[in-house]
Amino acid sequence: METNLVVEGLKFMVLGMGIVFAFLGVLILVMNVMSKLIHKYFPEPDPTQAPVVVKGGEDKKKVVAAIFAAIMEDKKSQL
Amino acid sequence: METNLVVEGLKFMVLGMGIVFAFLGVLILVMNVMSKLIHKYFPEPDPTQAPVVVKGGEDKKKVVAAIFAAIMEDKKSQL
Amino acid sequence: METNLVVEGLKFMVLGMGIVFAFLGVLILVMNVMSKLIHKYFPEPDPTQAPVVVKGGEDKKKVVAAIFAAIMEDKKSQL
Amino acid sequence: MKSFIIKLFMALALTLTATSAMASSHEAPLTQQQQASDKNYESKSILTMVSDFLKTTGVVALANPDVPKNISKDKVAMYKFHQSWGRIIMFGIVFLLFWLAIAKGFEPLLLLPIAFGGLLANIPVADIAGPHGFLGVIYQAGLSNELFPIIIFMGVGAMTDFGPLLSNPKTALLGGAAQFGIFGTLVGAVALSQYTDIFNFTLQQSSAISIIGGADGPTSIFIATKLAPELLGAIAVASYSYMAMVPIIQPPIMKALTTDKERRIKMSTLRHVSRMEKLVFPVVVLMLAILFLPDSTPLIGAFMFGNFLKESGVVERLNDTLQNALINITTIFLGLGVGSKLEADKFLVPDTLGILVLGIVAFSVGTAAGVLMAKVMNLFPGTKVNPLIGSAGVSAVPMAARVSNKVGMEYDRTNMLLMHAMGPNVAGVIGSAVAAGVLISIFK
Amino acid sequence: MKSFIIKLFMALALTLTATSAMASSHEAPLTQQQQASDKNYESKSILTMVSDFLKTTGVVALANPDVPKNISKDKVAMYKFHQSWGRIIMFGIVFLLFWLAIAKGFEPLLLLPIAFGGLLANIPVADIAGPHGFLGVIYQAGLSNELFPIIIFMGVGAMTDFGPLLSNPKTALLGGAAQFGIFGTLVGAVALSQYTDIFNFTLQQSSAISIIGGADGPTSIFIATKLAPELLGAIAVASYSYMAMVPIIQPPIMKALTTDKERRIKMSTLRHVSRMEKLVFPVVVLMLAILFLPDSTPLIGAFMFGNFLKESGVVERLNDTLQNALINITTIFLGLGVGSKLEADKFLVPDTLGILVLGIVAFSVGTAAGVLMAKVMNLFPGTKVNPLIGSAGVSAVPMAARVSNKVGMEYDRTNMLLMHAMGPNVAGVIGSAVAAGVLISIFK
Amino acid sequence: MKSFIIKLFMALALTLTATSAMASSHEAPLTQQQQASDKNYESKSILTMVSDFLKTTGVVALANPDVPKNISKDKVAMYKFHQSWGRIIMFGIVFLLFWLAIAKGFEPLLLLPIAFGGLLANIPVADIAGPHGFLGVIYQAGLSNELFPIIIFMGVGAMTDFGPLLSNPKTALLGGAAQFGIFGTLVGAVALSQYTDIFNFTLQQSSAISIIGGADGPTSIFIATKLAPELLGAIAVASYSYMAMVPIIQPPIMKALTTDKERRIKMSTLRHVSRMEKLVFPVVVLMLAILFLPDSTPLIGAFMFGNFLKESGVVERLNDTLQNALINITTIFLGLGVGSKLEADKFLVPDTLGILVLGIVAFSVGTAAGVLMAKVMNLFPGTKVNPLIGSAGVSAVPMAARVSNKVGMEYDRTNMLLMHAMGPNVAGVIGSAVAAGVLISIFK
Ligand code: NA
Ligand code: NA
Ligand code: NA
Repeated sequence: METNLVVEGLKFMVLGMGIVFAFLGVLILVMNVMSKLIHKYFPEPDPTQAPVVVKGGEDKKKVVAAIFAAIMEDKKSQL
Repeated sequence: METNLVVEGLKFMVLGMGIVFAFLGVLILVMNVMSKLIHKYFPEPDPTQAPVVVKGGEDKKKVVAAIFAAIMEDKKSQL
Repeated sequence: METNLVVEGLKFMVLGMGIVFAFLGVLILVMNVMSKLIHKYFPEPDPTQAPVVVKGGEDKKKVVAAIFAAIMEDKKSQL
Repeated sequence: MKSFIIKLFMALALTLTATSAMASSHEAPLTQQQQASDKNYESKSILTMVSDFLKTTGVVALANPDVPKNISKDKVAMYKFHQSWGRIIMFGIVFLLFWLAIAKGFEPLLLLPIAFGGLLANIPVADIAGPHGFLGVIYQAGLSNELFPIIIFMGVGAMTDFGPLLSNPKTALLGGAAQFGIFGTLVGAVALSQYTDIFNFTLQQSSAISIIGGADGPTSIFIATKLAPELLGAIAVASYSYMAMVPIIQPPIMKALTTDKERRIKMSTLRHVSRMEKLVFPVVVLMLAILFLPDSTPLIGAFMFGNFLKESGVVERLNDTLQNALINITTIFLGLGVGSKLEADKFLVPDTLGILVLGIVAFSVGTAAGVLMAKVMNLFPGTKVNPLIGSAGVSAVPMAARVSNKVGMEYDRTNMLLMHAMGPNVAGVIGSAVAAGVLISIFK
Repeated sequence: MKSFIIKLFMALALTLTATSAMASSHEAPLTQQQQASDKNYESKSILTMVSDFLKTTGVVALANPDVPKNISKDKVAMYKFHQSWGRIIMFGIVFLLFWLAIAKGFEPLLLLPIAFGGLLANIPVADIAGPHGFLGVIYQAGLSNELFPIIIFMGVGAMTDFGPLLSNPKTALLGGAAQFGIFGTLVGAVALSQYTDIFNFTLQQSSAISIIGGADGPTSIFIATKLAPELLGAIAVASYSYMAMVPIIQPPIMKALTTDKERRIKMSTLRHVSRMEKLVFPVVVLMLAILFLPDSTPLIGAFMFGNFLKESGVVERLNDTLQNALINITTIFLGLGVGSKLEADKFLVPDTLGILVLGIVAFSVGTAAGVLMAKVMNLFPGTKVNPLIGSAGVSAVPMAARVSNKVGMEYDRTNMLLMHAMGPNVAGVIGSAVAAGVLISIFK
Repeated sequence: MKSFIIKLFMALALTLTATSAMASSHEAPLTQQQQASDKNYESKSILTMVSDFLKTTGVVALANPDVPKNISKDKVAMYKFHQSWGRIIMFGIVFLLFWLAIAKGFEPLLLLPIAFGGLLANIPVADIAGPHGFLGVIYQAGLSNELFPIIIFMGVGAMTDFGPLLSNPKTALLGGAAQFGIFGTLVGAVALSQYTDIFNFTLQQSSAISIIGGADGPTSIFIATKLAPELLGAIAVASYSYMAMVPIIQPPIMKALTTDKERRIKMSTLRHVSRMEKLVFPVVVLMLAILFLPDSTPLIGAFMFGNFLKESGVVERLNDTLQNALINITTIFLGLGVGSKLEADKFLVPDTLGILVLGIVAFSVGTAAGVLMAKVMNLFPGTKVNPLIGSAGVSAVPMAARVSNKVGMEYDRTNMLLMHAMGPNVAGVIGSAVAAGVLISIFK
């Protein structure tokens, strides 16, 4: 008895796409639940500024470095 | 019958130096041909400035990125 | 005849702590001798400034390199 | 200074002469060893040496390759072709890849090392891709055990921002639909094998090929190494080439499947995503993968490890190394190792043509499926999705998202789709890893 | 551009079709291979496939694990527990470690990779910590041969400044006394094994556990790999957790053992240490180790190599790479590799509880011994030592020194003990390596 | 916080006690294992332990080394010498190398790791260079398969600028002539072996030694590993030491072979080299190597890979990693691995003296040949070449070129030869790789 491989492939497709969508579907649900829970139990003190504070230190360093670089650049071209 | 290794070494020398010079000789020829072909078919727009432009481009990008970052920083802290 | 492992452990402790202290004791002696020898035979020109000079050297190198690069850059564009 | 060196030599001479005096008995075996070794060496006249040397040149090896005795008679022609013209054609293909990478900017980070590895692998005589050549050593060290693609996945994870997906979860469906490219092509590959005489891909091979539709380089390499290592070179080259050609392949498909009105749909600004959400997300995805599809966890786990290190915010130096030194080093070796599989006798076979064709089909089907899924989603009530972001579901981060943005702006210059397209884009990576897990699970 | 791609395909098609024409004989074996390969593949109905798939999900594997036939009947319950609840408990422990690392800042550089490795190692079905999983590959590549902890030691050496120790050599004794934590715990572990029925640690295992008292992560991992690899996971987790909890564990002990007057002792400013002293020091320590305890030289040698590269001042680029790219890369892999040993069936055994208890005992005894040693030193004439720096002798660089400083400032805000505590702190690293050498030497 | 820890312990205790209860059957074998393990452990009195310990110290091992039974009687003296004074002499040599690297600035990037590796390799008892020691592990991982020198070559390629050579191609001949140092020394080594009783180098060994004349560290290591791994330590040390001593060795030879007039020859400004030329060049050299000398392609291919990545301009991050993190990491491990071959019984043999002498001869002959070649070139019509740049043909990039510049400026402060000398300098690297290819080809 010979296997029709195309049929097998089609079965793979049904199974595979089913699992992909099931996985992502559950993921969507979970994301929504998670977001709600986190916003309820771990609200950011001031959601818009929190990341700024964390990253701020670093970014400022970068800005300083950038300004410094820009100045150096300027100086170089004046040499 | 014993091998005179010194003679063998001398043979290696003749063969080796011959190949080294042959290789580099061909390389010199090819370099000359290549340069001519490239100058003919791929002339640099302004040969003296091209590399400057390339590097400059990058530096400028960095500066732009820095300024952009600085502005974003500003905006974030205003939010 | 059974081995009392606790007694073995105690022996390890005596041996181990003995070696640790012996090692560090010798190390203390050697450190003192070493410091005296070094201060006698390899005195630092001005002990408080030497490390500054070392680091300074590097920074200076960087500055020199930067200036050199700037000049080269300049030269290139003049070619 | 000179006097120092003289003293040094004299001291060494003294020491070593003393040693030497003691060493009389020690030398006997060395001399024997020498004789043994020199016995293998046969004296030749200088003319013989030159002619012997000429025989080992690449010119001769390419023009008139030696045929080993264990090649059966009917395969001699094929063998000779692969060893001579085959290598030369591969050099041409490699130069083409160089040109694509450098002049056209097609994924140079991987195409350049792959192509250079391919160049080295096709050098006659030197056998650089053989078990003792350095390409072979690299392949054994990190590709045969699938370690390099896993490390790349960690680095890519550290570079990925799941914010856009978290702020609009339902776009994950677009990243799911695009995986249709994978499974559709699997069917295509199997059909080709069954109904033509040219191709005879096994189910495993078909699966490995179809992953090209996932538009995800490391996943393709991972799966190819697992299911069909003999096709690794062609699959990797196809995968990265098509990923690089996203800006050429996708727009016509996207435009063909959408109406002008759809292309102008504006999407609302994405909500702010908290740090905690981003921190929990990678763990949540991994837990789901553990519960539903453990076979996908090597890929998803490595990806989420990198992402989690980044989002934790407390191991900045590891995050930085992951995103730079480590991923760069691994990229160089991954590229060279993959290139070692571009040997003529492995690449210049009919299968490669099949892989290239199936690969582009996979890619196109995935793109189309993503766009169509967006249109399906718009049939349901709720905020509308611009179907142009559906194409980003194939992965190819972040290029596919940029294409969505660019095509969108062709129709409405104020319509910024970039961040909206990043959602399906990163969901596509997860989707491909899930699809890969399904295939691994089937063939285990 | 499009026309280019079309031409490219046509050229490839031509080449490959030509190849294909020549390849008729070449394909026969491929087909055979396919048949062989497909023979193993058995066609199933889609329902069977779905049900088969469901059996390979993590949910099923966790809820109802398969028991291999070679498990003897009386161990089935244990086996099932480890495969189901065991894994779930491990997930919980891993989340706890995440929380400690991220929210509490406990040694995140190693606890995060270790914990994530533990999460991956406990995934059912995927066997990521098995010989073919990537955690297993990483473990084999760098932990089974003890290379990774050695590289970490090089990097830590490059980060260490022996200046404070050189300017006040006698504080090295404090770093010696703290090793009492190691040997005291060794006795404790042996006693526990002899007098209880719960624990049965061998002498080797007891020694490996006791090294936790050395408060030195890489040394613990090195010794555990050598003497008791089966306990590696628990020992590494305990070691890094307690190192991280130094600010909680040490202060009560320090306060309990000192008088108010002692805590206010001021120490004189440290003298300047010349560059030459710092350069010679690592070589001197290594030479002493060679003369008196060669078994400690792998650890001390690697440490001093890093330190010597730094102090030489002439290989700044190597020093920089050691302190950054190399130690970061190794940290990632070391953490994942150690995590691979957190599998439920290895970690959820009574021994782990013993290790955790003994570890904290070791730590506390070491802290106490350091403090008491300082008090003993103060019985002798000469400048007095603030006993609060004694606790820094346990290693845990530089946290233990910071704790000394902080506790000191609680009693006199002007009393800066930090640099004074760095002396015993780095001496503690040497002391632990010496103690490790003694244990290696005994069991060789 | 404290309460948290208590709770944590209690939770763990509960879990583990539960496990423990189920584990009654589980422990029996552990106990057996313990007994088995402890059976090997024999109780000793504390005095015996101390005396046993003293026997394992380095002092005893150096003063009175154990002689294994399989050493034949007439070799016992030699064996003892190597194990005692031999190691001590090696420590002295290692300190000398430290001094050269740090105080004199002689190639510290490689001499320091090599010397430290040598120090570690000569430690008695610990066997760090043995198959289970970390030096042995490093050697096996990257030197026995020749991977590390290849990676170094990639990095050096990425650091090399072929511009000066491209703007004055004929200076490549100078880089060719300098290879005379290699083949001249090969003859010398063979002659020494044939006509003296002290040395008995085989042809392979002679070839490996002669490569020192190529003044190219990774090439020397590559060839030594291939043709005469037993001489690797001495060859690598000689090679890097002499490369470092270029500023001392070359000037007298350069001055002796040139007239004052020649030294003042001014060379015309180099023409601008376009980006395209630099991009095509590495591929062209590799193609020539493929056609004429495929055996040189592992070296030339790796070198040109690095150079091509740099010149492509599109993979800046890979280029940066190649030139920094990757080459630095590899340098550390290459140095340590080479150092592992500096064990007394391998290094303190008469052969080493021969290698050191032949090495400096090779270097000097190469220098002289380069200078003389320039003089020969000046016999022909055309623009004249300053013979001082001939010495740069030995490689030792960029030091040899700097020496040319410095000597030139001694005679005419306005004569900048640096960039002119970079042409032969980089050609020397290619020339050495070609010479290496010839030797590999002969002995294959
Ligand atoms: Na995808
Ligand atoms: Na310690
Ligand atoms: Na050379």
